[in-house]
Amino acid sequence: MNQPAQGPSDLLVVGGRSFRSRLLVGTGKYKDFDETRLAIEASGAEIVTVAIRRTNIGQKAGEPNLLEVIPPSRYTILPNTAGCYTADDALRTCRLARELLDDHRLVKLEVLGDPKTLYPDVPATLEAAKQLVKEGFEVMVYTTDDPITAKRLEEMGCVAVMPLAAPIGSGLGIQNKYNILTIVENARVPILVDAGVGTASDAAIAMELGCDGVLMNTAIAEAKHPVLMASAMKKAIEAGREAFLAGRMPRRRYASASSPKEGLPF
Amino acid sequence: MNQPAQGPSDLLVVGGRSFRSRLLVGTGKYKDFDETRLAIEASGAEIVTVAIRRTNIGQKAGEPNLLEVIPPSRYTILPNTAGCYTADDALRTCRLARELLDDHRLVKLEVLGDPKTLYPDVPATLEAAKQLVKEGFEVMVYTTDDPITAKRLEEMGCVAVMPLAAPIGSGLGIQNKYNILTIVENARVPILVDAGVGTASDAAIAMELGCDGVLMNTAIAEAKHPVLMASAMKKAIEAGREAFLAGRMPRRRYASASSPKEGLPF
Amino acid sequence: MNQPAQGPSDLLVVGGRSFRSRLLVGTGKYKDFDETRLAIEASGAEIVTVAIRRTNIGQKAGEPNLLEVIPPSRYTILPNTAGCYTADDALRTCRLARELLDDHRLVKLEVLGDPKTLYPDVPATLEAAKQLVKEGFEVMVYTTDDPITAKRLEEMGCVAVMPLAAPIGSGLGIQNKYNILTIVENARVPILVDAGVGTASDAAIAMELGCDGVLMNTAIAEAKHPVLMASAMKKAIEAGREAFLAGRMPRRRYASASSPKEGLPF
Amino acid sequence: MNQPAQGPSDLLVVGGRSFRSRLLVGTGKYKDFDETRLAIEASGAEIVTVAIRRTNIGQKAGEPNLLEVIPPSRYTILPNTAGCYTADDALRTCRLARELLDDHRLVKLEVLGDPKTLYPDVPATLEAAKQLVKEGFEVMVYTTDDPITAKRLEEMGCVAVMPLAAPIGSGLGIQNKYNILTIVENARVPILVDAGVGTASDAAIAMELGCDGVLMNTAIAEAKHPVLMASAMKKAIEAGREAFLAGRMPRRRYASASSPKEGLPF
Amino acid sequence: MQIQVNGATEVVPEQSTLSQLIDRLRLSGKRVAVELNGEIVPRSAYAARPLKENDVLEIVAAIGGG
Amino acid sequence: MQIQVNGATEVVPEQSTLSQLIDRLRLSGKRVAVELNGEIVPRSAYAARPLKENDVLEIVAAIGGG
Amino acid sequence: MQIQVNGATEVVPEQSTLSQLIDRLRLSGKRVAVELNGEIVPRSAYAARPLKENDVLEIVAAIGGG
Amino acid sequence: MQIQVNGATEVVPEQSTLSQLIDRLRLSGKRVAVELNGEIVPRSAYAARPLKENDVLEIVAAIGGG
Repeated sequence: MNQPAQGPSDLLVVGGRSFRSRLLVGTGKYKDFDETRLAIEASGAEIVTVAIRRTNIGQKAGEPNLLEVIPPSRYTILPNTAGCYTADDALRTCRLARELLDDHRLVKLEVLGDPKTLYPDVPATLEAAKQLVKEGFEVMVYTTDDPITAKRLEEMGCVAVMPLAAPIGSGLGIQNKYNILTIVENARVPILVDAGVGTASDAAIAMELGCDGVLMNTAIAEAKHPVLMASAMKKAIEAGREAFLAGRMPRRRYASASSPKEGLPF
Repeated sequence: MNQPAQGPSDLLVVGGRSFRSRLLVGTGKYKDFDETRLAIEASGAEIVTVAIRRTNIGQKAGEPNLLEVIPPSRYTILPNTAGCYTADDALRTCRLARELLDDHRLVKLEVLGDPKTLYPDVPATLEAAKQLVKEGFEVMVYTTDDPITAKRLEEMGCVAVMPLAAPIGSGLGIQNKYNILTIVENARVPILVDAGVGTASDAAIAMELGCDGVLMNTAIAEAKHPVLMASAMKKAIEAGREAFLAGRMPRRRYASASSPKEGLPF
Repeated sequence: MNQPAQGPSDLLVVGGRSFRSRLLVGTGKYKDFDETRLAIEASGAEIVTVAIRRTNIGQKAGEPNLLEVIPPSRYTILPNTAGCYTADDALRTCRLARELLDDHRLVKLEVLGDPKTLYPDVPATLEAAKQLVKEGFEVMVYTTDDPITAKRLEEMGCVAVMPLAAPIGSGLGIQNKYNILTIVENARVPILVDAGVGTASDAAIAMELGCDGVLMNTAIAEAKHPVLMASAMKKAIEAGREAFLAGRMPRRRYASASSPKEGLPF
Repeated sequence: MNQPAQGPSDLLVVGGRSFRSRLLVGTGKYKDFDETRLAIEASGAEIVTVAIRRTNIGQKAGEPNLLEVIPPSRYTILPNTAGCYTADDALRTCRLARELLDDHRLVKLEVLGDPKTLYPDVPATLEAAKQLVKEGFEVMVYTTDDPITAKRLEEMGCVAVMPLAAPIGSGLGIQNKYNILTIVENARVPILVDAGVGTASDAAIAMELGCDGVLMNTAIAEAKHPVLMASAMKKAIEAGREAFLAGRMPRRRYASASSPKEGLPF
Repeated sequence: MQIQVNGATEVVPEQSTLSQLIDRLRLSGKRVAVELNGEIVPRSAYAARPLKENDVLEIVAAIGGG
Repeated sequence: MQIQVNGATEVVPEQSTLSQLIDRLRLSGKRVAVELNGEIVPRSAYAARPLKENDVLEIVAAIGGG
Repeated sequence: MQIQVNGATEVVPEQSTLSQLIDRLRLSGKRVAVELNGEIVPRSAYAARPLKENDVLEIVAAIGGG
Repeated sequence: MQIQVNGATEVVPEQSTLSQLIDRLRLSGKRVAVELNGEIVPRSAYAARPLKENDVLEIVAAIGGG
């Protein structure tokens, strides 16, 4: 059987970089840094997203720092603009991140529309993306599942487009499979589902639709046992990817016997 | 973090036997014995189901035999009664299988109702199960997703109850999650989804519902690349099991930010 | 346009009788007889199901009686065997109902399997149906959505087969559309969805699948405004029936413009 | 029982106008004007949308005209900008329509993003909406199901916001119920589902979600029997509206008996 | 003498008939059905049907149910 | 002289007016709207509006669409 | 004499045994099970088991199925 | 003199530099980025950068988020 590329040779390429893992994870909502570290290790993620916030002044000298737990030497750090409701705030955040991480250019852009849905503000996202690309950033952009907007962001030069499956932190799973499928069909850059995944099968479904990867945080961090869920997600992403490459059986309205109908001894 | 049992310590126990793999596979519909062997190896399955049919008379001496490809020394062979439309035919098939496999008592009972749906004949299945248990067989029984029938089969002494997710070979996935969930809640023996799984996420969903395992054939054998799909299914079963043990996050109607709302530098 | 039969000429025929309404309703769970009467009038139902219970001894002479509110002169009364867990109890209840309603032979048979799901006990249902048909009853039978059992009940001589959509009183809607569709395709007697409908669209879906009618109680009686919901259900049943007869458009994966692409003034 | 407003008193108010019917229909894809007229009559629609195109030069004098079949004296004509891929084309079309219909200001704005999905171009739609409102048009605007965009269009002064349920002419039904629900919750202007409805139950579901109305064309025009489907849609819209006002029963995971558990005669 | 009616004990005069009991229970003219010691008694037979010590009666009616 | 009507070339007599064109095209009394060189011409102004060489006209009507 | 094997007629010498038939069919050493006139014959009993005119045999094996 | 650091008022000696402030705040060697009056100051420039009355500083770090 000639096998389709997978395993070592099946890489996720974002901007210039190649990755073996197609699971991207966040670092929020964990009990402590220990749980953060163990969960991320169990997830096998190579790209890890972090928020940029005011450092708290007057903290004890010894206090650990997230980037000591998730060292940039080992992980590709993906600073995000979570919490930004204007293009301008998102731009400032990305520039600070770039300085913080020694001219690091890979960022996750999100410009939010409201706090209830945490859906993106599409026009502001388009505006910010345009400026960031101009400033030489490699933009992975959070957006709605609108195929038109997704295509436009690709055309602007974003290195990856990340439509939402459902509201951030909702765990509702992929609400509109047709939209995700259409976005994937039209894309020339990686499409990653960002936000809304709740459990392992949701992640597998995203990959079966042909997505290049999935970014998640809450589904792991808010599981009863985050480290075990991280392992579940690692396997679900690989399972979904392999199923996509393997090419699923056709659906049938009626049954089809697995055993021969002939040769029964009666 | 205290972890729930999983990995080596999380075993599927059927009758007396323990198994590490929760994926059971069939041996039908493959291109050749080579593909059969490679797919089953990739699936990691320990329990493999086979049909019982008239041996063809006057075959060449050298012709290979399924049980050489799937040696009983390595796999737990699960003879099935596929193709039987009466309790009596199913009983005869089980008795022949028992002789064929040197007093092997573990069988997969299916008594079919019609060829269009390949749904079970429930009263005939109950009748056959009763007799087989009486004759000392360890019965893994294919049934509808009716919780009442499932419970009755358990009470009769079946060692595992295997409700269908959708028609055999349909690949439609789990049609009635509530029924499967109710069967699992009520059960004291392993519940395995048998039939109807189409792709990896379907298998993960079955495990997330709390099923103890999944039996499939067509979803692997009819994939474009059966060996790769077998690997996908192995991972999907493990992912779904781990997600079930890890305890998924609660679903939310609205969004919940993964990053702190405070400390923004503007 | 040659129209398919509908409206006055599109009748539901059960046993010998013809009905214009395809909505059958129960009489339980209402606030009072007034609400019962108004809701049933708003529903347009012609067949109304009632339970058989011990009359309470020593009630005041004036106390109204359900059959004065739902007069058999105006409605076809359908006594049911709700609450019966054995074939024998169901038979006794049907015989009492027959005497109570002056040799009335139309009954709704349900033999329950357990109080948690209120799913039928299939073997006991088959046994009771056989005996009732023998005694000259016209049996409308509550069953699971198993196509094999449904067909067997038809073959036994039941005048209507009534698969459940979801558990009685759950309001979850049709869980397994494929099963209902298969039952309808195979049937030569009316198929009515019994139990599980929660709102108007659920009833419409049942009719669009080709069902001949729907029986419901809780969805109307437990709505905030039962009389208005009864009217909604009446319209939903007619809408679903007409949509089924009208033949829905084909589903398309992509868009198809409703306006001409040519002749734009630019 | 105090009833919520419905029937005559439950009106759809768009801009200044009030309407009894909550079903809006298109005029495309019909076999002939006769079928168009009969279907629209059967639908009970009061608002009817039309396209603006070059009149064909040199047509026979007698040739009938759509507006003679759907007289503005009887129907509220809603000219649309179907086929426009730029804000400018949409503006020109609206201005022509205004002149054509004697200073008629109610228009359906759609600025399309691509011909494959016929999804809107969101930024261009926002731009065109802004200009049209400035010019005194009453804008009913076609958009994605993005709650942020929907709210922005309302804030700009559109008189109705019309999110898509699925691609125009696809008949796939409402793909993302959560988005529609969120749009409805946030809205102060009427929300109408525009595009994607395939059959009666889809329309009922839209209304049960709290939408103020539904606009459709293909679901009626491409049914095997358009006039009968139009009647089905009329009833489905009323059924869904009444069910929404009546307040559906709560969903239950398990069963709840409709008949008393006590008083059984055994 | 004592009889059972719908699970409760009733005391009725010797030699009373089923129709007398129905009267006593204010059920005459009501839509009820009667099972006497497991056998259904047709309405027409009430008058002629004597009651005996320890008879077990079930008297049922139609009530609201689904 | 030559003018463009709905994308096609039409030859019309010198000094003709828009209303004369509308007549010639058998569109008088029909519900149409006219855009002349990108400007909408109100129905009331047809008679007074002369046509010039190379005028570009769009004449539109309402047709079936959704 | 004539016997039935898996639905087909076979002619075998008088006095042959089941094990001889198994040899003739090249099934010795193969994993098969035998039903003779509806009764299962244990492998151990093949040698001692004579065949009679019109015996009906079913010889089955495990094959691919799900 | 007074300056603003992450929204709070800090009093620092005259003529102090950004690197002195970073030291005082025990942030030297930590992964932080500094925005001074809306402009980002490269790490390399801290030492050379004097602070003035009413300077507004934002000092940020990477924290857990998704």
